Amino acid sequence: MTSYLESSARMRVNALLDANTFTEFLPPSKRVTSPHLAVLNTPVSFDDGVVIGEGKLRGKSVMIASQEGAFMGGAVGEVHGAKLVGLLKRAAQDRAYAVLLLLETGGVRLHEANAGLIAVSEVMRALLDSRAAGIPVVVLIGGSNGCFGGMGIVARCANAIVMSEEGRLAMSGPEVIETANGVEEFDSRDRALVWRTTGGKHRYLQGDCDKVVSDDINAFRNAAVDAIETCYKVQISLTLSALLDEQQMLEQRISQFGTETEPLNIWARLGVPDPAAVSMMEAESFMQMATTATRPTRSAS
Amino acid sequence: MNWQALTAELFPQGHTITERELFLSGTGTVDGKIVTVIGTTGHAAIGVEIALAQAKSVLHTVQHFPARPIVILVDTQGQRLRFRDEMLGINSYMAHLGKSLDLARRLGHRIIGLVYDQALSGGFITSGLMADACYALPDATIRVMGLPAMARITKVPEAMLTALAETNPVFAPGAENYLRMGGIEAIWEHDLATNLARAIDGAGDADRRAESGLARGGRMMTKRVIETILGATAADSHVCTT
Amino acid sequence: METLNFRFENGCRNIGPQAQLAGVVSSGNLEILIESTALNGACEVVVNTSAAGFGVTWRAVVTDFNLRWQLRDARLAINDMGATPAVVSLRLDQAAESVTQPPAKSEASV
Amino acid sequence: MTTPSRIWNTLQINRNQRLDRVRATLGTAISGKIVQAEQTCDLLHQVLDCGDRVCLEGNNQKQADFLSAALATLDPKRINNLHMLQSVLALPEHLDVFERGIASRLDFSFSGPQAARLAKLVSAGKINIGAIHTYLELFARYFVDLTPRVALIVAEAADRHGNLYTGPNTEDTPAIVEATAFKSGIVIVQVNKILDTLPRIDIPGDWVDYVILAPKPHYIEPLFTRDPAQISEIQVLMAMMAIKGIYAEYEVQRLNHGIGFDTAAIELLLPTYAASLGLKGKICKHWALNPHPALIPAIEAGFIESVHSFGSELGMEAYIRARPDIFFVGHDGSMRSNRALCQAAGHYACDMFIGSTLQIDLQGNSSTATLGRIAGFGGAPNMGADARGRRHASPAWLKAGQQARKGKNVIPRGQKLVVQIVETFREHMQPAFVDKLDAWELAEQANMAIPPVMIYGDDVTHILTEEGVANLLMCNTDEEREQAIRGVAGYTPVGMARDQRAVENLRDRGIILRAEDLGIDKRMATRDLLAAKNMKDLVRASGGLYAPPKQFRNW
Repeated sequence: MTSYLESSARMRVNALLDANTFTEFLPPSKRVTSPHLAVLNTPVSFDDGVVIGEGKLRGKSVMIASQEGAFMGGAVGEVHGAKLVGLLKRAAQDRAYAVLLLLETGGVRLHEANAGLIAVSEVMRALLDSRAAGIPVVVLIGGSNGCFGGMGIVARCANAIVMSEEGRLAMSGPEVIETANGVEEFDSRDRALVWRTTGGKHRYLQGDCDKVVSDDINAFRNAAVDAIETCYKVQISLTLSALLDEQQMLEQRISQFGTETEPLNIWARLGVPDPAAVSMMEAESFMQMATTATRPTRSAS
Repeated sequence: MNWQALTAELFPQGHTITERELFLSGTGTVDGKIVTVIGTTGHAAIGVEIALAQAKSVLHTVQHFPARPIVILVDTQGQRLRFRDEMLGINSYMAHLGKSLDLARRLGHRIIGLVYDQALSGGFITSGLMADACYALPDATIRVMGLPAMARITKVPEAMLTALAETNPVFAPGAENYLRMGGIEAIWEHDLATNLARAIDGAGDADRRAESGLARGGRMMTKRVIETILGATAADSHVCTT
Repeated sequence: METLNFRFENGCRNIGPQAQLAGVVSSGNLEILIESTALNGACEVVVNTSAAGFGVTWRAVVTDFNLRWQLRDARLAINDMGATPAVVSLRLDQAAESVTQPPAKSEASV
Repeated sequence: MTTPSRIWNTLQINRNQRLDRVRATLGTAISGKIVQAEQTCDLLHQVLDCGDRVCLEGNNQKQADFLSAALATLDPKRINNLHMLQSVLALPEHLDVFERGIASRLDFSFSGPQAARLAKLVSAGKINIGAIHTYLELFARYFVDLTPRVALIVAEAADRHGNLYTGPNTEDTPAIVEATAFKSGIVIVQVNKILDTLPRIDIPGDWVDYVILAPKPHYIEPLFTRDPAQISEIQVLMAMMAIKGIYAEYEVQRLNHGIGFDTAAIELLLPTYAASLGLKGKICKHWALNPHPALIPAIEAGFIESVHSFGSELGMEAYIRARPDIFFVGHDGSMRSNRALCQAAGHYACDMFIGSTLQIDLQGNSSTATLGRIAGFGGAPNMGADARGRRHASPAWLKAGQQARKGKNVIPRGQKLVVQIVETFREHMQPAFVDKLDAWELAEQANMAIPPVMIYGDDVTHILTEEGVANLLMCNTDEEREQAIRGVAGYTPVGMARDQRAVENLRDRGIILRAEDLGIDKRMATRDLLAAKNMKDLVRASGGLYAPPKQFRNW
């Protein structure tokens, strides 16, 4: 077992794909680094914090991107964003079997905020282009920095999301909310609360994530394979009916749970027998338990 | 400019736009043709409800009015910074809005964004930035974050950021900077109705912002990086042989 | 940012043709890109560091690295964010190991 | 011959006067010993006299926070010039009493989070520091010349008779109450609960005068929880060298650890690396140590036979309750800690102390003092000092003593192993090895009689860094000792100024040991050696009994 959480972006790619099949685009030796950091006295990274390329997953050609959470929190700058856009376009161009996005990011890189913001929207457009071209996009989230900001939106534009319980998916980080509206609004130091609000298990029970796996790269690999196969069986591109279903699911979420203030209550109302016990469950038993809950089924949105 | 004055100028041929809890919706007439209008006002914080309401209008248009253009009027302080929104999965609501706009585009609806007051970070990504083309009024504020907060988070001295902001479009707030980087198609100085009509006519479904950013000298890397990847051969990339 | 350049002549150990990367750029850490390139038998090290004023320490750390490995026609490019000498030495050794023997299965080529 | 008859019970008389004042003022607001929380300030105004020595309970874990807040709001016109006695200054209120003129004199041991503000108040003349002590030293003085007149203490629960249950965080309470109650002082306690029947009695009710039900449970800091996720591969390497080069070498069975990540790494390597060296049952059997969560895997692996603790650790309650053979627990099942006794245990009954520090000089003196901060010592100096009064032998103690005395014409005796484990640079490239400790300048700034040294060089037996182990016991001269220290000081200026030949010579004699000299392959030093890599692994290892505080979770 190799911990996904503890692995670097580069190790994740190599361990996730079939052995020795990865070919990197714009590798570190090309030194395509951010032109905006030097003036701010900030070190660059030779891959600008994202590893992209192609390789095989169970013998099928896939495109893969992996954000390095340790470099600037995985934040998206101009080059970083352009690499993601380029990869998604390349997937359509080469008719890849699927795109895997290993996201670990705080969102827009503030050092190059305008470029980053535009880049995130370009990534979103390119991702949806890929889907429109019939190429499924699967997002994996299991790094210690989670997937936040605009990239949290991007993740939910993908066909499927696989998370570990250590992974987090949200928009504004708890620290940002605490700073804006006080510790009573969101105590960012209460990490148990942070995780049950943004972590993999909550997102799964809520219907925003398709599978929770243990913190093991191989578990992510298997889940990614399954997720891609499911996409091909159901629907890859956006459809009106799927989005109408999603509209309904999201409306229902607000009407059912909009007045709740504690995720545990939501879990209870979803039919989880012992919500307090959920946090300690291992991924497999959690997934088994969750089959008894009345979790909203995700449309192919 | 308040939304009433704005829409009066944008739609001299009339509109049915109303405001409900900072959410704007209705239709307007452009060159004799009906367009769907959605948007926000009062520097609305985009929470789950407002994101969903906008998506609903978009999907309604797609469902019932094929090819009817959609105009997004942007005035937002960004996503709502509340525990409840995060617990409910606000990113899913934002994504839903983004996907709805994307579907509309693919089904032949032209989508125009207009930042008439302010556009901040998360509130902008799935509105104006998901349009075919986004425009701004000259006084519009567009930014991810103000410089003082940026200085705190990046630990770069504020004075340094302020000095760099004079010449560097990459992080400093301002519609002009977004124009240079390709995020804004143009700034509408006057004659909004004509500009809007022209924008709808000229809109296309390809994302051309990387090209604009390069042509205008604001984002020099994006297009080149994308093109290198698209053209990447074994010479540019690196085949792992081990 | 401060840039430091070091060059050591007359190395004796050849390295593999594949460029390799060790480490990541994060607080107290660094990345090292190691590449084979014709340098007349020398080993070159270029350091870009956010922690200015430690040239003497870098020289000592890199000199010891060269004594340990004696790499030939090798260029190491370093992006540093205030890593301690212990971390720098560890990453240097990892980088050198990755090009002087078959890399373990999870190591990456770049 | 008429000698004026001396009154021999002034303290008792004075105590009764104070109790009378309270009765007169508070009247029916007191029921038995129980005082309403709203009356706390009135109570303190009546109980206290100006100039009293007041012991305010609080240490690096539990805090009499309600009472200290109340004390800080007293009227300085009525109550002033108090002489505060405190194990730890941790809360802002602890210094507010000086800023507001309620107190003026201070004897203490440790000031952690308030160290910078304390330094400012001292230089502003608002605080007159008597002395900075070690815990045991301060407790000792409570029974000699610093006996409290009033003690403001904290417990988990009381009953109507004033009996107290401290829960697992008994800590300093017995020492403070004993000194106060038996010298006619007054003991006031804040409790979280008032119960009809206590789980057990830690302090008898007749030692306690007033009980206050605090509006909020007292604060406890989870100070000894180290998230294994933050342990670096360098720390793993150092832990390997510690285990192989020191623990195995001396067969250290009885010991105390510091609280840093360096020692947490050692704890987490016991069931893996140490076990692979066949050391189970040979080392680390008996501990004077708080219940570190990082100990769980070693306990579960059967490495550890007993642990006595200074205090408890949040989240470990259920685990401790389920392992009564290992920990000291009451008949109720919950742990009983005792700082004074555990400090004595650590000093006299342990063969080794190993801990981290901030600065080490060329004599091996180590200090955590930094400029602009008066931080104090806590318990480390008692742990990290040879017990000169020790008379019982053990293999580790004897071996250290033999090494220290080899070739000298002195009577045989043993010595405690005192190990400083540090990376040569701390974060932000601060060197751990220096020519002169900051403590000297701090002493000058704060007018101290002596520089605040945590562990004196002549007590330090080993220094361990990522570069290797220096065995100072075997150095014959001061010059050798200095080179041994330089020889593990890495790329710090102190390390780079080494005499390379002397260092290699020390290496030949086994005084300096590098990883390779110990047969340790540095490439093995990865986080994979840790028996738990994150907090959840610790929970798993405990069979779900350990419940980490919420700030340590990522699930």
